[in-house]
Amino acid sequence: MKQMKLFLGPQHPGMHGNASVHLYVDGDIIKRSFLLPGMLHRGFEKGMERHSWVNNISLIPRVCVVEPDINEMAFAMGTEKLLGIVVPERAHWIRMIILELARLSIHLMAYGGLGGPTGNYTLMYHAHADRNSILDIFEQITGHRVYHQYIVTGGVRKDLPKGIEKDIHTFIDSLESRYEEYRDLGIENPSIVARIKDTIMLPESVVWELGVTGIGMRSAVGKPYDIRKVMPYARYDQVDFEVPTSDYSDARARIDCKLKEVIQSISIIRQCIEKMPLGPVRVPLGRGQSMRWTVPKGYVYSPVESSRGEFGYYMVSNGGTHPWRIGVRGASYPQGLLGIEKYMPGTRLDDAALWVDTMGVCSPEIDR
Amino acid sequence: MLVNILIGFGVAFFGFVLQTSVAGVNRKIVARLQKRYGPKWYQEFLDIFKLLSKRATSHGWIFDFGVIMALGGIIATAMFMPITNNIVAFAGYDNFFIFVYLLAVGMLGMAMSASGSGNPFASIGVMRALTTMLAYEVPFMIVVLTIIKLSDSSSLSLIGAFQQSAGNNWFLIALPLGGVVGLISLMGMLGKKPFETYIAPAEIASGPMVEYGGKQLGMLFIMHEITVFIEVSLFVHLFLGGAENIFIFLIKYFLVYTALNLISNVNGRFKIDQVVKFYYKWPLIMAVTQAIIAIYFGWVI
Amino acid sequence: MTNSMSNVEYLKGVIGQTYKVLETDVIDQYQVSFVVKQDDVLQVLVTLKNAGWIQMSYLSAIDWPDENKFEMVYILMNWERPVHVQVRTKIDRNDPVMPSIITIYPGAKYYERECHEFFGVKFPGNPDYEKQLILELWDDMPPLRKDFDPQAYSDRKFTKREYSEDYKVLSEEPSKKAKRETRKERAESLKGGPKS
Amino acid sequence: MKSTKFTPARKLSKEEVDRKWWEIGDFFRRNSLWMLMYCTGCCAIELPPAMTSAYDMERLGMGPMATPRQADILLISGYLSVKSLRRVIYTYEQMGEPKYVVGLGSCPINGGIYHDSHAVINQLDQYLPVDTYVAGCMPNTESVMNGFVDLMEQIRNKTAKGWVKYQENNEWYKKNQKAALGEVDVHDEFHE
Repeated sequence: MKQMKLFLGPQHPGMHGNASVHLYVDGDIIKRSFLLPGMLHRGFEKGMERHSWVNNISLIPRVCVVEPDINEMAFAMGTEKLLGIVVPERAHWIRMIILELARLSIHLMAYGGLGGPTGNYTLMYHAHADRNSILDIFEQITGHRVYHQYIVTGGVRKDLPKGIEKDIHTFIDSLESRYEEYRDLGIENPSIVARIKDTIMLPESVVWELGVTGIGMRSAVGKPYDIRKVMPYARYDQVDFEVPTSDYSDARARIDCKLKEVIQSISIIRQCIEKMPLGPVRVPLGRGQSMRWTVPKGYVYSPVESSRGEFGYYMVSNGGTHPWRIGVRGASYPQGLLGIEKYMPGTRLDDAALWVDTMGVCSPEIDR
Repeated sequence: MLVNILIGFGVAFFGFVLQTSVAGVNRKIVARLQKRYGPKWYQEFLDIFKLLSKRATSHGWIFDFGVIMALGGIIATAMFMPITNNIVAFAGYDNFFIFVYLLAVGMLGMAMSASGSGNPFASIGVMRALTTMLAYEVPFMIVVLTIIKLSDSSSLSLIGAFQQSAGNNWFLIALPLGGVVGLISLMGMLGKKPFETYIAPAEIASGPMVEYGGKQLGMLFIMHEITVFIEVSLFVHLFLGGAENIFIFLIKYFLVYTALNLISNVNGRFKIDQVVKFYYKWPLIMAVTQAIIAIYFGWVI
Repeated sequence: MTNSMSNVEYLKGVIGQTYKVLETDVIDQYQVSFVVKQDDVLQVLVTLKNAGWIQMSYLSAIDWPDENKFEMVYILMNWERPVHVQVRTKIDRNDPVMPSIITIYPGAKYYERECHEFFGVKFPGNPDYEKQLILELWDDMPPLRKDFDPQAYSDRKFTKREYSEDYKVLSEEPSKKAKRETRKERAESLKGGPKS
Repeated sequence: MKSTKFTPARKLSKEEVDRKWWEIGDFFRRNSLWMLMYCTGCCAIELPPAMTSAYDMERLGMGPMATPRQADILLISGYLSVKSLRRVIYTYEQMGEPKYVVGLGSCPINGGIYHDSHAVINQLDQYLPVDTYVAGCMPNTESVMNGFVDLMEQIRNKTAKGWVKYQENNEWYKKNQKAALGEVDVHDEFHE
């Protein structure tokens, strides 16, 4: 049979972000496929070498567009490891609030993104409406809606504004009250269940072969392999939370885990606000001009748990004012490139956009 | 005869204006469902006239001719559509089967034109559209044939008048199973979710319309509006007892379209095989059951 | 996770006994780095994979032009014994060849492709490491090498916006200028790190 | 001659008739701007809030469209890598006229934070005619919306003539594109 070549992207409403999936289809079945990344490449790793450690703080959030805070956290943790700084107690808790709010925001966006490939735009509108409230809270805390540059080496940039706890509580209460509604609109909706149940499987063997992490791995393996649990950073060891897992990884189980994580994040934020001590939020990094701030020699890999999996910065310093090399491990790198090449063939054309969406492929962190 | 043709064009124009306004109002209603404010109610008119004011790209004469054929076919179909019992352009020719056959001309024109664009997404979309058509026509036809058998006529205005004379015992109530089948089939005809498979922007980039822009797309939009008018009016006449006067028609029309639109907007989209399986399962069983009950046992509420 | 330090000891035992480790660095309780010889890398990776480090998190290279070496980095992860392992080795910079590890970790395929694209390291064993992945129609040396200057490349290729003179810096007095120069020199001198 | 109600209207020349039609067309065009869903860069993340309930750009008659043929606005949302630029030019040339280009963020203006990158172009209007820029990294949703309102105002004032410029100076644009990209056309075989 003659195979027809189709492009899913870069300009395609089903594709989130600027990447292209090339599909060779025979009838409706995909026979061969691969991702064409690089449309978002802007030479980040080179750019970071050209900026000083301090200047990089403004550069790193731009690595991953949808979830900038994990970049800041990974970078801050890496430099703190190299410098041997102990971060003040309150800064840890503020960082956790920020990270979990960011996780809520990206999960809402990804869940609303489910509305695109399956066609339920009402879900998308509702999720984005709630996400916008998170952006408003971020704007109050940090002064920016998207790129916050708030988590910096040695703590956070400044203390939380007065009365923000009330806003956060209002928001998470309203989100929690509508949790069931979200489920009904999305993964309990019969017309969507027909699309996502028992398709787009991710078995355990594939997980270990590709190196998929995050929700994809947890929903296949059934064990709480979450960096927040197994190698806790900040103060994740002092809050109670569960890591939702499953051992049947179809698209629905993955989205289900995502929604359950929303509930866990809400609970983490509540505990953080409750347990947060008072005190300083940032240690000063030496005297003098920040451009002359140097970092001792060393190699460090600093991983954090992003919404899509293990996100890490590999940082090498030669003792100078500029990083010698910074490598970014994008969380969706394995499933985005090798996964699409190996495991998308065999699914149907209808499911291609859904595959990319539910596996959580995020092109900016693949291209960098 | 000339007067009839003029009235016919008037009906088609009325259908276009009516459906475009209703669609605009519906966009506002749906926006409220989605926590938004929504566009102006005449936004659809702006969109269509904007498209007509743009420059067009042609992909060969089949592409252009198909669009004109589709629009012409649909206008010709709309000319036969009765609006109330009395406003009928060609009295006595408003037979149900005329609509079935003439609608196909429009659809074929669009299919031809879309295939003429040479875009693979368009061919996939056309293929899906025809498959969907094949799926919903069967149960719908069974129910309509039952109605024709019961009312001893295949003229839309007569079917409407039959229901009115039976004390407003609409077929939606008289044949409950058939009414449900009719609604589900109407959703398929209108391309509402979950049967929106052949548009599917996220999968095949709006399917048959992928290569259209400018004037051709404007004409397709007009065609789409008139098609929707024909299909919803068909439903109003067949299942909701037609209309004695134009206000009743407007109210029924608006309610049917809005209800379907609201249902559509909280649903996802099926895959094409799921669409076919769906129609050949419950609607078909329900339609056949209804036909047997109504015709052989004569059990009509 | 109470015995996290013992995980590190276990790891040291696994590697240190069988292979000659040039340098071991325990960064914290969740991270260890080993520097091994180039010939040992594949064996070390196989051993680690058998010991449970089944996930390859990252693969890349670091350019050390002063020593004329590339340093390859492999970062592995074991979720049962949560320790990230960095395995590093230095290879020749003039003819960088590193055997592919896709038979051990299939997920490394695209990392190697990217590494070839950005550093020019060759990976025999990987079927299409030489294909372009991220860049398109690239016409210069691999961009992450230290001697590649993106500023010069950008100036050469892309037109820059020219601004009118109204936006000039106003503080052009000689004293401030001299101060700026010295500051700049100092910053430049620190950029390369302490000279050994 | 004294003008009365019955004086026949002065016969308009062809240009004047065209201009009248064009003005009517402009009214429709500025009230129904369809933008292409092509997220070229990170500023696209501020488009969902603009599209959804927070700011609801459908009030202005704007909406996302699936294919370039149907769209009126090409949004350059953020930085453009050379690889993207090839596809953007390809997309732009597919769009039906009149068409408008809006550049979001600092990067299309002067390179922004990526001014020294080896992969990101610095000045978009060398390669495509841009009608409106929205500055900021990233621009707030308010400014994004304001940019669209500006574009509508430009259409009303007949200053949004980017597509005419592209036709008239096509050789100049093509020369710039060639200088930056090497090869402008997209080949699928680049990566196979």
